[in-house]
Amino acid sequence: MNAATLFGLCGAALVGIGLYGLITNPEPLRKILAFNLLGSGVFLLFGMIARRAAAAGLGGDPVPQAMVITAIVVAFAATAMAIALVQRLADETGRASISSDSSDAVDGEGKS
Amino acid sequence: MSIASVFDIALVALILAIGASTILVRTAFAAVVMFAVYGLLLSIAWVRLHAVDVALTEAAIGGGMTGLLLLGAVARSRSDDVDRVRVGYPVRLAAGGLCALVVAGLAIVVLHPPAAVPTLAPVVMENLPPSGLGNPVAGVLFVFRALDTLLEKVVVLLALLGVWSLAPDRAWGGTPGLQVYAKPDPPLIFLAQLLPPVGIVFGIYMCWVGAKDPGGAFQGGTVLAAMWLLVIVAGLQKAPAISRLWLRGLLIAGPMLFLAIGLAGWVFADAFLAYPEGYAKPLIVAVEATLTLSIAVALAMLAAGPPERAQQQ
Amino acid sequence: MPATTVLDATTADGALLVLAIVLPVVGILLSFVLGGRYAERIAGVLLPAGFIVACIIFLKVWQGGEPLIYIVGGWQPPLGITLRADGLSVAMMVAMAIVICLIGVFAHANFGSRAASVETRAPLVFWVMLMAISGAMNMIFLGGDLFTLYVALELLTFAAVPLVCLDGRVETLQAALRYLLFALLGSILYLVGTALLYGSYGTLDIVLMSQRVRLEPATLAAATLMTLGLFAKTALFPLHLWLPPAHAGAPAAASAVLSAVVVKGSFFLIVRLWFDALPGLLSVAASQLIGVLGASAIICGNIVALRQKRLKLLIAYSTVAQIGYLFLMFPLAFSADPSPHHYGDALTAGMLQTISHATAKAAMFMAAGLIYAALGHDRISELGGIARALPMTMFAFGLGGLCLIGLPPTGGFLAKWLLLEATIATAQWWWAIVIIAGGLLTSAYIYIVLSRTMGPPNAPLTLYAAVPKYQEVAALGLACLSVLLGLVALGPIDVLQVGRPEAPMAGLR
Amino acid sequence: MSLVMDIWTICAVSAGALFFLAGTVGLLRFPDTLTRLHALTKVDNLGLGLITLGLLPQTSSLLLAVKLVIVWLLVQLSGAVVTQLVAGAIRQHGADG
Repeated sequence: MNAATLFGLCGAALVGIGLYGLITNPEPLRKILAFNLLGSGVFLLFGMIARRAAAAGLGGDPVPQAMVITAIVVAFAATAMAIALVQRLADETGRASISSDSSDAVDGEGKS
Repeated sequence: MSIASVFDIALVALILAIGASTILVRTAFAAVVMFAVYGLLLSIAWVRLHAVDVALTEAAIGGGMTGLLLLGAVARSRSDDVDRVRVGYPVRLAAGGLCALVVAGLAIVVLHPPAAVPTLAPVVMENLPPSGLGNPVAGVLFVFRALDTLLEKVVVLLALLGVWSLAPDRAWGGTPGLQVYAKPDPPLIFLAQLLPPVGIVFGIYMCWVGAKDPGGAFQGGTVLAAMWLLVIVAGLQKAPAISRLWLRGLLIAGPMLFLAIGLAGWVFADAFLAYPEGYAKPLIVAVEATLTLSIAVALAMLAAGPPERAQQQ
Repeated sequence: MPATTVLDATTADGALLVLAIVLPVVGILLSFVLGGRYAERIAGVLLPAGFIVACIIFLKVWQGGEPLIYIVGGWQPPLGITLRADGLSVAMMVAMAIVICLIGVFAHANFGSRAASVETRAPLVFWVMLMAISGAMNMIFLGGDLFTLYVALELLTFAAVPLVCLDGRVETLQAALRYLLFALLGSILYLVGTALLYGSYGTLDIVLMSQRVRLEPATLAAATLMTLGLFAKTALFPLHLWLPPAHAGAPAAASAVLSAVVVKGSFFLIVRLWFDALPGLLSVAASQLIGVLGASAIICGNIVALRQKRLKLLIAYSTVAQIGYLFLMFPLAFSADPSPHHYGDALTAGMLQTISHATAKAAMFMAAGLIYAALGHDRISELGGIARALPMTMFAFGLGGLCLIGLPPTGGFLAKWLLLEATIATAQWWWAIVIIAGGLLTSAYIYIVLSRTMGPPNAPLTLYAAVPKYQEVAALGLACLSVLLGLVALGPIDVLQVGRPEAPMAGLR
Repeated sequence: MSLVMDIWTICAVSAGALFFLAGTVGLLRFPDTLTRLHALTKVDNLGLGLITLGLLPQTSSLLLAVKLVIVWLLVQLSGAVVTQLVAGAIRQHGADG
């Protein structure tokens, strides 16, 4: 097994771990963390694809690499917005939490 | 098995363990600390994947800036004393099953690459020389897929406006709440005086070198943003009020210049976002330099959060 | 697989496509630096300008019968990005531009900022986000590259979420957070798909991909994840839980744009994915499954809507149901015996339903907003007498309702009629039952609301605020459009087929 | 000559790695935050210093060597400041804070 495949599998596992955290953790902040984990798993999949397509004297295909850079920035912007929302909510209610049925809400994924 | 592959396997194991622990540990604080470590390990993984540009971005933004944001949020939410409600066992089981399914599906795909792996690397290298850039990733970002990069800058601006929109009405136009936490601490002030000159030089270097080596506007901008935040947190400078014209101007300067040069390409080259022959490199460097500033301001303001106090006249 | 790769070239007038995207971006940047006082004026110039550009593009495509293409930066795909306006894009672009412009007119009352001397929060945010939504939608309609579409999708999300919690109440903040989390999950799943597709085909250009696509595990995994993610963003049952609180809690103008426009963006991507990027890949069983989800959305959404006590929530649940209709086009287009005729009909029906729902639903949310503004509440049981106080508003609401039910000659009627025709032609009678049952349920709750508002007031009606005439006109204008849409059958409906590849290759299955 | 340099590199880097190992053990085993800090900083300084010294002969250009030294100095600086800050926080809020 070469390095690209190994990190690809790592990415796949991280996607799973992140998804699990996103579904089961009711605390919004932890959901945001899980989303970041999920995102980094996806980025590693891009990395695997870039690495195994190495050619023309490059260590990897630069197109997916550039896409990852764009996506990392977008994910950061999303995180910033989500955290600001959580904090405003905490300021308003004294405690950050989406209403209790939220976990079921995301779990709808499981039934589809 | 070579030393490199032993290292890779150990690295992957560590990444997975730390990653899982950010989900499983009990307190949000511990999870965030784990996440910062995770970001660092991940950037090593990117180096191992021969994607140094991505490694820099991951370390600067994915690990550093995101970690900073999360840490700030944990510090404010005092969520340690919240007794966590966990979801029920059946839900966790179902979620686990679903996730295992996804992982299995992705693993199958990873293990079965197409017979002929498609790649755009040769095409990129073939078309790179006219732009004068040496870094193929920068070439993709600023030449071949410039539209994505331009839109992504707009995304960042929108996210910033989204964060600002969460301010109470009375605080609109005021200063972000960041310096509320600034406790003038001698060692911190020392650092905030010593580091920024070095950091600013380094940030500019990162942006400059991005044309031919790994680096670029985002990585450089992140370093500049970090320096600015350090100065603000140490209490040496106030965070600016968000209604300041210079702040707004800096925020849009990069995207505006990018768009203007893109539109000029219509007249002077043959298409929107095309560069006239021979002028590609100076134009791209100008765009990158301005973008670095805009990104630095945008990232710092994103981290500083929505305005909390009305502007004092 | 045919190895012929048709290289597109920029067509004459292709530059218009760039204009459609650049105009809103310029507006966003200018509003940032000129400040909130000018944001409305900028939007007031640029949104109508965008509408005119969309109309010109529409006419060019309709008359030329050929898609418009623009190669950005002169770089051919797979290296570069193309913008491509086919029949679907231009129809959607024009429709969404009209809806956004009229919402802009309506929003002047709440977010007008001409008189203010200092920049205030809500107007700046609203107008910038409205322009961003218009730009993101144009990008989604025109984008020819799956990754560019990802960025556009995120642009749309980041513009939509702040609109939900513009008033800063706790409920709306919670709704916005939940919406954001669902949306982020959706876009990250979409991103996994693009990664896998790039890994298999070395391109993300939609046309190139349609020529290279093969039936293999990576493609199936990618398509499944992307579709799931887009389902979450489109709020297809059972991933709809974020929608009602978010759409019902937002200010009226924002509700209108969220319900009418924003959910259509991710839906359009699903259509692009299955009809254009991966043609003929959707198996009959999978398309039936999508149909079942759509049917469940219609039935559940309508039943829950029937039980709502508040008008805005009722309208929001009706959005959940109407989204269900959109997904009925999949089992009808990808039926067991594919014929190009049904394929095109189902697609036309789906697009018509998208557009007529957009106009009708925007009108209804506006009407509900006016009622809320006038009465200070929107409890359905206490709406008695409002029809006499605000006749034009209630007329708009009623017309929108007729369109949702699907009575002739509305656009909703035409859409549902085409769907019914397709069910008969492809011998899938079970969908016909769902369509008719959905129509009956819809008429039940529209009837309840209308009869309540026309009935006598419980107590003497006191209006808290005068409702500006132009707001009522905007709502009524949209409602009339939704009715008149039925007449497009006489002409412009052909435009939808421009640039469509012929029937999907049945051999791929 | 290159053999001597290689041996030097191997020795210095191994020693540095050993210090890191010791520091990590200290971080895990020491009873309270202050002693853990002690273990960490001592080892950071020595471990990283030795590794930098060990790698210096392997650099191909002077610029690269300067970069290595800068990295070391920056880590020293941030390490020292952060340790001060953590220790200060402990003095204010107690070790559990």
